[in-house]
Amino acid sequence: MTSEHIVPKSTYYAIFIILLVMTYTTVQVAYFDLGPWNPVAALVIAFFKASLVVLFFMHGKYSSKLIKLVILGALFWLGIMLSFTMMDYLTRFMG
Amino acid sequence: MTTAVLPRENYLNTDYRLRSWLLTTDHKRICILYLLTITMFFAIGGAFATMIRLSLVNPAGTLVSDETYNKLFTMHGIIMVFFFLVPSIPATLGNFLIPMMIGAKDVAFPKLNLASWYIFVTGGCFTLWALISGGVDTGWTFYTPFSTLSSNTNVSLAAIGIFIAGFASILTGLNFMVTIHRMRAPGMTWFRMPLFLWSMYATSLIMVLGTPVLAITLLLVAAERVLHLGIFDPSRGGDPVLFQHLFWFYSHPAVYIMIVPGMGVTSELIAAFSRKRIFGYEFVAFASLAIAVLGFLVWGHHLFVAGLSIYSAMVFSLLSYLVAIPSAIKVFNWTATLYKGSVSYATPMLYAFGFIWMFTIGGLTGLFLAALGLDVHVHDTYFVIAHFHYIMVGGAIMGYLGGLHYWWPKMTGRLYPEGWAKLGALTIFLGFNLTFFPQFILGYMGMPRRYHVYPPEFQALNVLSSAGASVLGIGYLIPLVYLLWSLKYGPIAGDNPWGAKGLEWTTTSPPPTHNFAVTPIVTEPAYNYAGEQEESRVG
Amino acid sequence: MTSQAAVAPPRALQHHFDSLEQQRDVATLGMWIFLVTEALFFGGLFTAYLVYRSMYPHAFAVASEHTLIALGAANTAILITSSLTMALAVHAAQEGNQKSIIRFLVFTFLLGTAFLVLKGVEYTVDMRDHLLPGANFAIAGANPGHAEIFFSLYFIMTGLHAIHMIVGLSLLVVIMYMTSKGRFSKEYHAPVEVMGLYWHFVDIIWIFLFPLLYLIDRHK
Amino acid sequence: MLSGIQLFPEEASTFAPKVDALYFFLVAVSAFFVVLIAGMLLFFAIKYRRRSPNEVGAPIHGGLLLETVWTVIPLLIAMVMFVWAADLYFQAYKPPKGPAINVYVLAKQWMWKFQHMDGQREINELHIPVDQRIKLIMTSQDVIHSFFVPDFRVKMDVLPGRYRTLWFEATRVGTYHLFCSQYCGTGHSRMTGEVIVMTPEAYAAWKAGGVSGDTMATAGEKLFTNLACVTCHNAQSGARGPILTGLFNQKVALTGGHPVVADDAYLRQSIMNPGSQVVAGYQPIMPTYQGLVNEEQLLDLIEYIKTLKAMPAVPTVTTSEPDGRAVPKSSARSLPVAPSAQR
Repeated sequence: MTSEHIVPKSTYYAIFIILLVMTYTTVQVAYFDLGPWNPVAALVIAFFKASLVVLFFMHGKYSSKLIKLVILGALFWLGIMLSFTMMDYLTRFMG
Repeated sequence: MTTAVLPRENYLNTDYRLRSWLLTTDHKRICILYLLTITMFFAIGGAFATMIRLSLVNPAGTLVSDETYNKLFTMHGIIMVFFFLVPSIPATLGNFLIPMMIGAKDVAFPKLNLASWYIFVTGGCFTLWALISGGVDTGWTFYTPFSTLSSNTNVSLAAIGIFIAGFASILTGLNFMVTIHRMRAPGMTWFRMPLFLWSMYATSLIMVLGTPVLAITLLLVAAERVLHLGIFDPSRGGDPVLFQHLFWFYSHPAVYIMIVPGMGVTSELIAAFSRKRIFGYEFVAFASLAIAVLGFLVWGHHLFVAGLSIYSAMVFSLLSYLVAIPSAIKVFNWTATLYKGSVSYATPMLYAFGFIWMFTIGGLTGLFLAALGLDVHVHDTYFVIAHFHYIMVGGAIMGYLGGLHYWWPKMTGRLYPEGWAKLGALTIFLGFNLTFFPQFILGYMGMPRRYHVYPPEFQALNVLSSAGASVLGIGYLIPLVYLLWSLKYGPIAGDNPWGAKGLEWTTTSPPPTHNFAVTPIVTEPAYNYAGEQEESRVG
Repeated sequence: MTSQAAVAPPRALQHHFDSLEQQRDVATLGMWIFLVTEALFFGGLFTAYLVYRSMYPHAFAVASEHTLIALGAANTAILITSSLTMALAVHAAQEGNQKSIIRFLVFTFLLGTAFLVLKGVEYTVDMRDHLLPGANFAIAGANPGHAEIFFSLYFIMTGLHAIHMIVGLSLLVVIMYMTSKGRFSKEYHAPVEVMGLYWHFVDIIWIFLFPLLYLIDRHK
Repeated sequence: MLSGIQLFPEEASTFAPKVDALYFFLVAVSAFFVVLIAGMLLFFAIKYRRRSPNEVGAPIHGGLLLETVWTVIPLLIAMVMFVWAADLYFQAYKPPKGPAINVYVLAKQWMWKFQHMDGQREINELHIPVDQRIKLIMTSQDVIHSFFVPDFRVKMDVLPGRYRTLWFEATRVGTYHLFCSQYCGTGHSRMTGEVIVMTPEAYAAWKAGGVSGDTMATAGEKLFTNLACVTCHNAQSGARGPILTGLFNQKVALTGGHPVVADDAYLRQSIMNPGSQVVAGYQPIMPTYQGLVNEEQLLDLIEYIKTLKAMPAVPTVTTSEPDGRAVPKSSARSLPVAPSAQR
């Protein structure tokens, strides 16, 4: 069992600033025409923000291997649901 | 402690007031609460099945109206799947045994465990309310747009009932996972755990990962009916097939929620009644996990004729064949365990044999349905009905009854009459095969499922099936009677009537509230009947 | 557990655990697994969203422009700030600073309430603009059916998120009460931590909802 | 016939013997494994039965070789099944190119409506010639149904808002069951019909006697005129709607979207929900025809647009023929020409 890890307050403030900046960025990016890259940029930023929250605010970075496995499991199963469903829709009108 | 008295204090007699039962956090008492509840649901679901089989004796369907028939099979499906099969082994035997098998005092979240039961009962009440106030006629699958735009029965109410009961399932799974991870007694390593625990872990994984998706899907159906939001509405460009994707993302793995616990029980029974370590322990353990994971990749085989892209169908078919492999591994390992064993023919073992028979037939006919070109013909026919009843009724209920008989002395402290029990097991086995085997033929002949009236050439097989059902019905009554009888008149069982291994047999029967007088320390692997010293060899 | 027999067990320790360490570990793991189920719960909606957005990109883009980006962005900032105050509350709990816990929990509560108020304002405007799917739905420049699907998803996703916020706020009240009763210490503060995990998760959902619902093709 | 119990349906299409061959293979494999496992269980259970109360089993843990054998062999057999079955599926679900008799199928609670190219309309009965490729273009008016003819071993779900194509070639003259196999409500089990496979001569005779009105294309053409589609969809320069000549199966560029192929579903969607896919260069001004044309009339319109290949885009207005011929038994309703017919 892991002993508790106390994250310094400064880390929380730093993460907070980055999150606000990323929010501003994602709104700004949406007003530029990047063609097909618009949704990609939006999702990359969202994913980055979510990772920061998980790793620092939720102490994911300092948690046991088991909890890391749980997080990866969630991503894996979400991935299955999204990709296997889309596999149908993206190939429906082929050939 | 093998004298003919029950232990002075056990979990059953600590307190007799109703309050002490309704507010209990003891996992063993919660097991009993579930046992009573699901037995009631089984009786209701069984009554519907009886009506269905009675109606199908006559091809013109004169016994009930079309509407009534449709409600009968819908409520039969909903009650049996969500309120009997899904909770059956996990919520009863799982609840009772997981803490005992790992040497813990209770599950990780005892209050949550009780809350799960209340949630389950609340969900059940909603569903029963839907049933009493007019019924539901969508089939247990709730396919859109019929469920959202066409049916004028209590669909939302039933969907909400299942939504609520789903949370009981999620929380139970969560509880079990945390318990197995964090509450094991000293020395109880993963590879010393009985295989029942591996199967319960795999089951919990499916409950936790799959059920939320069912919940949101049913919520969307209810939202579409009540709030007129349109997610699946074809007239707005919605795709009804999306519902089927989301529904089967849960409901295919849900089949494994029903059968994997049965496999776990069978592993215990085979080991205990041949007094031998399960052949290829690690393979059987990992097969459970493999089924849990692969089970999530095959839902598309329910959509082969539904409008799935043919390329997608190909991938799903391939993966469906892969999930058959761990199941095959288990069957072969169980069979090989008997080799040079000390095989007893006690009632639970008969159920284990029955399970293997049913599961083998159910599993092999699954190959027919995974076969794309063949599924085109047999999809949505009685072939499918027969197949999943072999798995879910033949398999899961054989496992459930086998487990119930095996651990009955532990749960109640008393033995049941062996002769009657054997007769019951045999009756159920014969009745079941007589009911459902003819349905394979009916299905290949082309009789579609959910048919109230049907062409007369299918009558002979339907009559045969209904005759089998009456045998099966009597078969289910036999254990009900003698198990109740045994509560008062059964001989005192003693701590370990089977001479079985496992921590649950080291404590008294019935066990005390905290299971063990002293927290056990585990020094040997499961099923160490031969009394071997632990060695490093694996596989 | 033999060590526990010697010393009297702490008040917060439940009977079936051997140590507070184990109890805390169990609570955290339980919450993480619960959050996985929550992720899959929303995952079903994200799947539906992805399917329809790939089918009707044009209608989704047009419909998305009708959402109120200023309110959405403001709410994003509010939620992120509330996540910070929640993290600080957990930090205070780890240090055993009761007053700080309460202070940061109150901040979190106020920010959460502000989010819901803004969301309520937004819903009112949406309904005034005939964006609620149903008989009164009206939109220009896109297939109304497809836009209705977008707004069905919009209302269900944000609505369920709002329900999670309400649950979170209620739990905050409970935790504040427990803190005021002096239940937590440097050694035992698992409920605060678990509360934090839940709150951050609700924040993460919004982090994805914001770009998916408000920010499709704003440049047009 | 085994004392009243039939074990297999008739093989009445080119597809049926292929499915049956696969079926027999699977039955044989299954029977082998059932006998193997049940036999071993029985044999071990008897041979190693408990002979004294305290007896225990031998300390056997497992064997890697055996595990490998019973993993790999089932896997190989499964792969054979997979490939064989996938091949069959592609044959059934990918309609072959080449000539075929097209029949439109409209499913609704709880009946099957068939529309032949030459104008024959039938309910719950489908007349087709033997040994000819039949293509069914199917859609549903309400919920999901499924077109299932056991003797042909074909089945396909029929979806609202989508056109799906199923094909088969009957090989035996006779009358065969048609079932709806996807649960569709109260009358689900009564949503049955017959497929009547006829000799070419009988089919020709049936066709000659069975015309109740116009061919589908003609009916569509009339609708096209009556609905005044031609006001916008004409060949004049500056016309408000795109030209429909030669449109079918061509790629169309859309405003703000990827190009799509103008298939049945596209045409249907364009009539019912014109705003959803506006052709590049045109304004989204077309009103919806939802409620003005029913699903059957839609099929007529689509069929008419399909015929606009070599013909002029502006249809010549023909005087409508008197609908005086006797209505044949199987076609319960003839289609009203005026768009006033509502669902």
